[in-house]
This record gives sequence, C-alpha cells and structure tokens, in this order.
Amino acid sequence: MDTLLQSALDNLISPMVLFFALGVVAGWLKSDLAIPEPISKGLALYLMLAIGFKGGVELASNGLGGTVVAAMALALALSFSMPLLAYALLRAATRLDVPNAAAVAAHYGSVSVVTFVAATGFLGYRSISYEGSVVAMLALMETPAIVTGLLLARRGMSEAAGNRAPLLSADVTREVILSSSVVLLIGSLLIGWMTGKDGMTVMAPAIVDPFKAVLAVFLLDMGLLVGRRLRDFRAVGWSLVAFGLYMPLLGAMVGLITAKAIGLSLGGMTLVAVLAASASYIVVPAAMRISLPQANPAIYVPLSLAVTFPFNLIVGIPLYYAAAQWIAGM
Amino acid sequence: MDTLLQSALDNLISPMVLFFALGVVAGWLKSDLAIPEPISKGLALYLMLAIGFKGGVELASNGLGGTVVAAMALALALSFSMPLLAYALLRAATRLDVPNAAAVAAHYGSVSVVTFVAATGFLGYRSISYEGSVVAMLALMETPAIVTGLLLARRGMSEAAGNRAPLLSADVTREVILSSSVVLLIGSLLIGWMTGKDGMTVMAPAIVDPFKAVLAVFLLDMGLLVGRRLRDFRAVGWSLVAFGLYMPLLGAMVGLITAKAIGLSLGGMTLVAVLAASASYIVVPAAMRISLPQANPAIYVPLSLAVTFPFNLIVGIPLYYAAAQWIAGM
Amino acid sequence: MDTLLQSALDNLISPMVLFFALGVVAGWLKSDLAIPEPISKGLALYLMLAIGFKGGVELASNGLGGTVVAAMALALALSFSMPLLAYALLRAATRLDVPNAAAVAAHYGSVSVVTFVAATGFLGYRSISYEGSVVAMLALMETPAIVTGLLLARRGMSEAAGNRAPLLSADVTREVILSSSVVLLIGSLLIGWMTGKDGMTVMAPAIVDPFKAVLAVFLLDMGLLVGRRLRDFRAVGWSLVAFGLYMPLLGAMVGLITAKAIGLSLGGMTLVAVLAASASYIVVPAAMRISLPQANPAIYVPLSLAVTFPFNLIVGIPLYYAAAQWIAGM
Amino acid sequence: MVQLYRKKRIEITVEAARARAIIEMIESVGAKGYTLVSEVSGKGNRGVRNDAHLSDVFRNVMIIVIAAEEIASRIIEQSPGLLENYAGIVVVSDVEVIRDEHF
Amino acid sequence: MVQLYRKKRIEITVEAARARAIIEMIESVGAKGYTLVSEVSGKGNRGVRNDAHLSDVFRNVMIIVIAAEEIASRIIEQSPGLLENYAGIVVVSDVEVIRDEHF
Amino acid sequence: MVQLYRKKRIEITVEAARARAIIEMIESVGAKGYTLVSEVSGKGNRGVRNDAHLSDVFRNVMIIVIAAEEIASRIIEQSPGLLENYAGIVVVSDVEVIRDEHF
Ligand SMILES: Nc1ncnc2c1ncn2[C@@H]1O[C@H](COP(=O)(O)O)[C@@H](O)[C@H]1O
Ligand SMILES: Nc1ncnc2c1ncn2[C@@H]1O[C@H](COP(=O)(O)O)[C@@H](O)[C@H]1O
Ligand SMILES: Nc1ncnc2c1ncn2[C@@H]1O[C@H](COP(=O)(O)O)[C@@H](O)[C@H]1O
Ligand code: NA
Ligand code: NA
Ligand code: NA
Repeated sequence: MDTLLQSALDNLISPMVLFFALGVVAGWLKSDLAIPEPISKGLALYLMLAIGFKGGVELASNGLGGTVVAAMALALALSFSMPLLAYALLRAATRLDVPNAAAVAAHYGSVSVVTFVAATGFLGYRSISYEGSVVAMLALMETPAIVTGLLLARRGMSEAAGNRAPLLSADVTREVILSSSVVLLIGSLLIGWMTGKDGMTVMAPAIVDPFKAVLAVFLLDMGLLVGRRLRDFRAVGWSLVAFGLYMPLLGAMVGLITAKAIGLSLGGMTLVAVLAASASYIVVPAAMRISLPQANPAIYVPLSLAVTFPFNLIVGIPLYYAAAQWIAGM
Repeated sequence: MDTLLQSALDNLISPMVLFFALGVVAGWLKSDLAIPEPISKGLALYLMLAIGFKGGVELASNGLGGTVVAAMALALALSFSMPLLAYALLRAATRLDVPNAAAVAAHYGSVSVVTFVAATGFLGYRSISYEGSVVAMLALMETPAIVTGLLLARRGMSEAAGNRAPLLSADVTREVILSSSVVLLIGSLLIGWMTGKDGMTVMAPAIVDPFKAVLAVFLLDMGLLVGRRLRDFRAVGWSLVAFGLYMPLLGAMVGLITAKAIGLSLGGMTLVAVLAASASYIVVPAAMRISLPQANPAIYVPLSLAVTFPFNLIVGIPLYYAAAQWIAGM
Repeated sequence: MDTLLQSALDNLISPMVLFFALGVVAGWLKSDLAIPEPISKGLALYLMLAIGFKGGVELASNGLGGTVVAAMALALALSFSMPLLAYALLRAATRLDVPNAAAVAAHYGSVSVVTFVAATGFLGYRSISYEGSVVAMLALMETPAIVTGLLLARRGMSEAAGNRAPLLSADVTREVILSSSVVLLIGSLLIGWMTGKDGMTVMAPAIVDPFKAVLAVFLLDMGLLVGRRLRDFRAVGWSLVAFGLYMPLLGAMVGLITAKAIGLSLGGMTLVAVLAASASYIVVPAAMRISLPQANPAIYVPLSLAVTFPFNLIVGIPLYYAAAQWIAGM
Repeated sequence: MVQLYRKKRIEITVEAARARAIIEMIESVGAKGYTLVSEVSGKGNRGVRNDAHLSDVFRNVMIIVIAAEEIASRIIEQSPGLLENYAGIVVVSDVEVIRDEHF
Repeated sequence: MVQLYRKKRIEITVEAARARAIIEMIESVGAKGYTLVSEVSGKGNRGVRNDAHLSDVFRNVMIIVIAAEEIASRIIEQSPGLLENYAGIVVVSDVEVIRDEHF
Repeated sequence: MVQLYRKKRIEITVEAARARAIIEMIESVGAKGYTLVSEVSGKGNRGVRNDAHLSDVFRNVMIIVIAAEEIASRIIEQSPGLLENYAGIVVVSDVEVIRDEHF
C-alpha cells in the first residue's frame, strides 16, 4: 500500500497532471495555444463513450448484483441531498444572495465527468479495478441536483415580490435528462453491457489503448480553460474560494462513508468520493442560465472550474484514494 | 455457414448497429447529443481513406486480373442504368412529378459509402475477404447516375414550356467527378496499391486496428442525423417510403446476379449487392440542388437517409450476404 | 548505406509523400476535398505534442550533455543570422523592396515544423536516431528570425519619410514567444523529459504507433493548401521562386557544417540541415502581418508554402540526408 | 424593374441560452422567418462573452428578422421582458426587400 | 474630418448551393467586393435550414455587398431570376462608407 | 410602448490580424460594447480572403459597434489610420435600439 505522499507525488508527475499544468500556465500567460473547440468537444465525447462502454462490459462480466441497485439509489440520494448541505454553508459562510447560493449549491450536488475519468486513470496506474455500477452513478448524479437547486432558489426568492419564481420547465427537464453526457454515458454503458467481451475486442484498440493519452491531451485543454479564468477569482471572492476547497472534502467524506456502507470496493469507494467531491461546470451552468438567470455565471463557473476542479485533480484524487484505503482497511 | 437469422441477429447486436440505434433514439428524442460537424466530416474522410487504402493494398497483392476491368465496367453500367429502373417504378407507383422522380432515381443509381463501409465491417467479423476492385467500383458508381437522372428530368420537362431545362454544366461535372469522396477513395486506392505491404505497415496502426470502433462512432452520428429526420416522413409519403424499401431489394438482386456473372467472390458479391442497393445522400443531393433545383430536397434526402440507409444497415446487409452465400453455393 | 537516388526514390513512394502529392493534385484541380480546419489544426497540435514528448523522453534517457547547450546556442545563432544572408540575396537577386525583402528573410531564418516532422519520419523509416536536443532547437529557431527581419526593415525604411517604422511591440513579442507551437513543443519536451520511460508507456499508443499515418494525413492537407496556391506563382515571380529553391540549399549547407561542428549524430545533422533549410509559413506570416503590414502576404506565404516546403519535402530531405552521410563519413 | 418593399430589420444579439425563447417569441408574433448566426462573441454590460467551450453559457448568437412594421413592433414590445436578466441587445433598422411574399 | 460616401448595402441570405452563382453575378455587374458569412442557419418559406452535416443542401450563407446605387440596382434586377427555385432573400439598406476607392 | 433610441451601427470588416487594434480603439473612444463575427471571408481590393488554415493572415472578422452619434464619429475618425496597409472596410448606418443604458 503506497503512502499518501507517495501517491500524491506519483499523481503530480503523471503526464495527465503535467499536461494540465502546462495548459494552466499557457492559459494564464495568454498563449494562443488552443485546442479547436470541435476537437475538445470530440475528446469529451470520446472519454464519456469509453468510460461508459468499459463500465458496461464490467457490469456484463460481474453481473448485476444487489449493489447495482443500491449504487443507483445512493447516486440519486447524494445528488438530491448534497445541494442542501452546500446551500446551508454558502448562506452561512459567504455573502451570496439566494439565487446565487442556490445555483452554486446545484453545481456541487452534480458531478464533473472529467474529474471522474481522471480518477479512473489514477486507479488504472495502480491497476485497481472498480465496479461498473459506479459509471451508472456518474450518469445518474448529473441532473437531480438541479431540481434541488431550483427548489431552494424558489423557496428563498418567493418572498421577494415581482421575482419570476424560477421554474423547471418541461423543456428544461427534458434537456437536462437527455443532455449529451447522460445519454452517451448510459447508452455506451448499455451497449458495453449488451456486447460484453466481444464488443470490447472491437472497441479496445480505440477506447482502451490510447485512453490515457487522450485524457492527458484533454486535460491540457482543461488547463487552458482554467488558466484563462484564473483572473476571474476577484469576481468570486475569498470566502467563496474557500468554499470551493472545503466543500469537496466534505462531499468526499460523505461519499466514502456511504460507498463503504453499500459495500463498494476500494476503487468504487474512491470514485464515489470523487463524484461527491466534484462539481459540474457544463450541464448545471447551462441549466441554471436558462432556469435561474438571476444567478451570475461569472460566479459559479469559475468557482467550479477554476477552484474545485484543479483541487480535486491534483490534491483530491490521491487524498480520497488514501482515505478509501484507510477506511477499507478498517 | 451461419443461417440468415443467426447473422441478422449477430449484426443487430454488433456495437456498430447498437451505436447507430443509440443515435436514432437520441436524435428522435431531441437530445442535444451531437458529434461536432468537423469531427464527423473527419471520421467520414478517415473511413474513405482507410477503405480505399486497404482496397489498394489488396489489389497490389492479388494483382490486376481481368475481373478488375470487368468490375469497373459493371460499376459504370449499374450506376448509369439503375436510375432508369428506379424512374420507371417511381412514375408508375408514386405521385412524384418528373423532376422529383428523376432526382430520386439518380440517388438510387449512386451509392452510400457508409453502407459499403458498414458491410465491409460485417464481412470483417466473419473474416470474409473481398476483391480490392470492389472498392474501385464504389468510387466509380458515385457519379454516373447523376447524368442519367438529369437526362431523365430533361426529357420529361422539355415539354413543359418555360422550364429551364436542367443542364449538367461543365462546372457541376467537374465538381461531381472531383468530389471529395471520389478523389479520396481513388487516391487512397492508388497509394495503397503503389505502397503495398510496406505502406500498410505504416498505416495499419491508424487505419486497421481502430477501424471498427471509428465506424461505430460514425454510425452513432449517422443515427443522430436519421433520428432527427424521422419526423420528415410525412413530407415523403408512404408510397415513396415503400419504394425506399423495395428498391434496395431489386438493386441488390441485380447486383448479386451481375457480380456472380463476372465471377466475384462471396465477399465481392455481397458488397456489389450493397452498392446496388444503397442510395447516395451526400454527393447526389448536392448535385441535384445545383442542377435540378425544381426537385425538392425535403423528399430525396429523408428517403435516402432515413428510409433506405437504416434498412440496408440493419436488414439489408445480412440479407444480401445470405443471398450471396446461397448463389455462391449454386 | 543507401545511395542518394535510392533514398530519394524510397522517399518519393512513401505514403507520406504520396498523400502530399494527392493533396497537391486535388487542390490544383479545385476538388472539394478538404480536411475540416479544426481537424487539421488538431493534427498539427498532435504532431507537435508527439515530437516534443519523444524528444523529451530521448533527452531523459541520454541525459543533458554539453551538446544540449551547444545545440541551443546554435539554434539561436542560426535563426538570428540566416535572415541577413537571405536579405542580402533578395536585395541583390530580386526586385523586392525593403519591407518585402525583410519579411521574406525572416521566414527563412525561422523554421517549418511540418518539414522537421516529415524529416523525423524519413529518418524513422531508416531507424536512424537523433538527439532530443534537436527538438529543442526546433522550438528555439521559430522566433528570433522575426526580430532580425524587423530590424532589417526598420533600417531600410527609416530613410523613406512618413513611414511608421515597424516596431516589435511588447504584445507581439509576447505573442510570438508564447505562440502555440513554441509553447506546445517546449511543454511536451519538458513533460517527456520529466516522465521519461513511464510517461512514454502511457503516451505511446497514441503518439508513437499511429504517428506516421497521422503525418501522412496531415501532409494530404498540406498538399491541398499547396495545390490551391500553385496559381499564386505569378504574383511571386521567377527570380523569387528561384530564391525559394536555392536558399534552402544554402541554409542546409550552413546547418550541416555547424551541426557537425557541435558534434551531432547523423540524424541530428540531417535535422539541423532541415531546420536551416525550411521556412516558416504560420508563425512568421502572422507576426509580419501585425508588425510589418507594408509587406505583402501574397508574396511571402506562397513562396514559403508552395515553393520551399514542397522542395524540402520531396527533394531536400533525402538530399540533406545524403550530404549528412557524406560529411559524417569524412 | 424589380419591385422593392419597405420592411424592418431587427438584429438581436443575445446569449445562446436565451436564443430559443427569443425565436419562439418571433414566430409567435407572426414573423415568417428568421436568420441565425451562431458563434458570435462580443462585449457589453455583462462583460466579455467568447467562450464556446463550456456549454452555451458564454456564447452569443445573432438573430436577424425581416418583418413588416407591425410585426416588428410586436417583437420590439416583447423583447425587454425576455431579455431581463440576460445579456442581449435589439437593433432595428429600415430596409427594403424583394419577393414580398416571403415576409 | 473623414469623408463618408453614400452606398447601398445588400444582404443576401441564400442556400449554400446557390452562393457561387450569386457571387459570380455580383462580380459580373461590377461590384468591387463582397463579404461572405458561411454557416448561417434560419427559417423561411422553404422551412428550417440548419443541417451542415449533409453537404450544403440544408445550409445557408449570407453574402453582403456594399455598392453604389447603380451597381446595387443591377444586383437587385438579377436576383429574382437567380433565386427562382432556391431558398433566399435579398435585403437592401442605405449606408455610408469611408475609403470610397474600395467600392 | 417600448422606447427606441437612435444610434449609429458601424460594421467593420477587417483582416483578423488587425482586429485587436480596432477593438482597442473602439473601447478607447468610449463605446460600451461590440460584437465580433469571426470566420468571415470575402473579396476586395486586396483580393480574395478565405483561408483560415494558415494563421489569421487570410482571414477576416466582422466587428459591429452600436454607439451614439458622437462616439461613432470618433470611431470613424480613427479608422482610416488603423486600416492603412490593411484589408478592411467601414460601413455606417442609422439604427434604433431598446435599453439605451447599454450604449
Ligand atoms: N454597443 C454595442 N455594440 C455592439 N454590440 C453590442 C454592444 N453592446 C452589447 N453588444 C452585444 O450584445 C451582447 C450582450 O450585451 P450586454 O447585454 O450589454 O452584455 C454583447 O456580448 C455583445 O455581443
Ligand atoms: N423574414 C425573414 N427574416 C430573416 N431571415 C429570413 C426571413 N425569411 C427567410 N429568411 C432567411 O432566408 C432563408 C431562405 O428563405 P426562404 O427562401 O423563405 O426559405 C431562410 O433559411 C432564412 O435564413
Ligand atoms: N464592396 C464590398 N462589399 C462587401 N464587402 C467588402 C467590399 N469590399 C471589401 N469588402 C470586405 O472587406 C474586406 C477587405 O476589403 P479590402 O480592403 O478592399 O481588401 C474584404 O475581404 C471583404 O470581406
Ligand atoms: Na458533487
Ligand atoms: Na445504388
Ligand atoms: Na530556416
């Protein structure tokens, strides 16, 4: 069992994290280095398809045990409830008004697919396996938090007269439930599950062998996005930046305990911690912009993207992994 | 020799077809899942380059026998003549006017590269080889049908006074003959043929190993296109939808018999059937829009893309393969 | 040791050069074959990342000897000084005015990344290794020539009154130093150097195995660009076209001698010759357009892209390699 | 000589997230068509907007409508409400068109 | 003070398949230049047009020409014939430009 | 009834390499915002411009500014100097806008 420091260091000098760092520096220095948007969208789709398909094949080989159902229930529970914790903290510890606090809260109930994928890469190095059902959790956790966030906003804003109470219109509901990532993750999961080993022989040369390298390149692009936004901190404010650092820790703790409770493996526990710790920066912002326009994207996007994402990627993943080892060892 | 039902089923649960199905469902449900256009254009170029190059290498190893010449002659003959059959059927069995019937006919004389590529994937699973010359046929069949289509329109419309008789201008001729797919297919074929085995060692890691996976992803995108257009059926009308289903069968029959006649292998026969059965939805629509604007793209595009393409992909390929086995067995 | 003619021929019928030729023909014939711009930008980034990373891993395994410092010094010296030679020749042998001569000169002091990458491919076929430090040279040679070019323009134009003397503003300096290619090359080099063999096992499936095939596809795109510009020759004029052919030869000679002087290997010498012989067609044009608008891009872009690039790719590389063998043999 | 018809040209530059609502309004008030230029960036009250990478949150689109005076004024009436809390501007000008039946 | 010159601005939104013919006409009647915005989508008589995936069949482009009154009217005269059977609109407005020699 | 305010609309089509300088000028003279349509191609004095493959050298962008008369005229004054040696045109027209505070 490698020590926390050890694995933290290994993580630091992995191509993944180093390319991310390169991106951050280049973006911060305003280099014109940029991955064309369609390419980065394509890489994101690749990562989701690959992770979904692998998860499905894993499910096929190990069968759908009771944990699968438990895992899905846990996913929904976490995504629905975590925004309540986040909202309480935000209202107590920061100056955010109701709509902004509600919007931020929704982000932390949801998840970051890339952080999850990076964590699977981290586990991959240590050849530690994980349950396919965790991939289903990834897909399920993306949207419920949005509902909670909007309900919180609604409750808090109803007093304030004249305010159009934020509604989750049928359209928006359909959109978030059918959002690109959800559909691709679940679809690939099903296809992987249906085609199993044979399917994997077909897909492996594209989705297994080059996977980590593609992830590294994608993280370069993420780094560029983060680096360009580092300056937005001022807009965010330190009490909020602090939230972006301790909220993941709380989330990870909740994730680890509940994951242990439903009997997931070391890998599974680590990944659930990552899910609970991570914050959405694509699906939820889009939904908030439509359903809660009173909240300011210049607050929730940098917080989730430029604070929590890098923290999880560099410090969080090895930390949650060490904690998972410790808990698993109990 | 696997039975028709068997291979139909295998085909159904191949990642290729399942990803296509995922796309159709997502598109139909208006999910925002979308492959960025440059990526899908890039994937299409990849498939054509790969299929062309492999065909060329195959030609190099087996040499240019007499069948090559026969195959090319057959390709031209099929592409020039099939629109006549299609046109006769359309005028007899549907309410299409002259320009629309002529336009649709041209589509069925031409071919769908993706359907062909999917068929090579289908054969690949069964490790059944095919003649490289069939790839040349694919390239040759794309454009002649356009000429026949325009001539049919011209004949039929000349009476109707005032009508600008549709002309195949020098520009358009150059464009269709030099269209992206024709140039890339023939070019890659030549390069594969010139570089042979050595060339293949260079290209294989990119164009052989990941080929089927890339095809699956591309079919996901095709599925999205089809799913979004399923609603256009109304515009098409049932007698025309029926045409979109029986025309491929007739075409396949013609393809099989003629392919047998020039002595192609089981694989070759299957692919020629697919060529004759498939309908263009890129090169021909573009040419028709320019040279025969009186015809309505909202008719010929959905018919070719949303009716005939899925039919060939799911039902046609295994069916034509079974028929080819049967004829080969005679 | 293969003869010049032999290796020239091998080069000619390599997939790389053949796909380039296909592109030139298709572009010249105005085929609509086109690689979507984001894809070709993506391929370019891929090539730079791959070449940089490999160079870094190579440096890690062989350590940073004294040659590394010498190599970097040589790179700067070449890039700063070569424009002087080019400028003298241009003013003497062509009718170019001061700003245009200065702009063209800057291009020839800088380098073409793709030519360099193609040369590594050429060496790869012959499994001839090269020093990782040469990749650092590639990154270092890109920008200094711009400074020399602008100084030349300034000196020459100062007389002509009323002319805004071309300045290298702080902005532009930052831009060229932080230009996409420089940052990605140096960044990947560092990451490859830091992660060494382990990093390579992660990246290899993506950046080593398919490398040559990707290069071939990229050269297809380059060919298309060149083919479309062949007609621009008229604008360029024959005395200038001639310069585009003999300047690389002079550059290569300087490169070979100096590379030999600092004790580089056969592979290293060949690549330095290629660096000295090649001309920029992306970074330098962009910088000139901003800092020296009096110079005409319709002159320097076709010259560098449609004359010198193809010459180096097809004739130059095998020639410089043969010369390097000869010098190495002395 | 080809006849020209006086119309209003309304150019709405708005954040992508709001585009659908605007277009639905445009059609609901009876405009016969519209043109959409996606992928436009810009700067305004709500700061710089040019990051298409992350969903539509920081992307703008430009919606152009050619309509008769009366329908145009309906669009103008509806706009402020729809743009509340959103980045967006509405620019109106006089134009002439051919093929009146299109509008 | 910088001098401004009165010109006409013609904005033609047309299906991509017809763009070349329109541009050739524009140049043939003597316009000195044009601007092309490709990748625009929209809706009109001929339904929704926003699918660049499949060749140019369902894609629009926007062609903008700034020209003197007289050349503008020639473009307007030629347009209806070229747009017959094609999706497209022509929108004309009054503008002023600097650097008259460009037009 | 929604109030409309008279403004000037300045449409600058210029080679991408010069876009930044133009935008800096626009902000320096006090315009509150601008819209940028990148990836436009075209033809003019300096020939055909439509090759985004190679850096920005042969690419155009379109910059649109809505501004009050006075700021508009400052932009017009500054333009010729900035466009010297560069491909670019400046087109001015009269428009009306809602939400005056944006401009
Ligand atoms: N003065 C202006 N001129 C041109 N475009 C503008 C102007 N102000 C705003 N815009 C555009 O409208 C969008 C939204 O403006 P705003 O609501 O002020 O943030 C900006 O991102 C710009 O694209
Ligand atoms: N009223 C309108 N306002 C703005 N753009 C329009 C309008 N009508 C049509 N268009 C544009 O012109 C294209 C062709 O129009 P149509 O010929 O009516 O189908 C449409 O796809 C739209 O992009
Ligand atoms: N008469 C015109 N109408 C519309 N756009 C033009 C016109 N002249 C020039 N342009 C645009 O402005 C750019 C620069 O023009 P120029 O400086 O004349 O080369 C061209 O590439 C076109 O995009
Ligand atoms: Na979370
Ligand atoms: Na056919
Ligand atoms: Na050089």
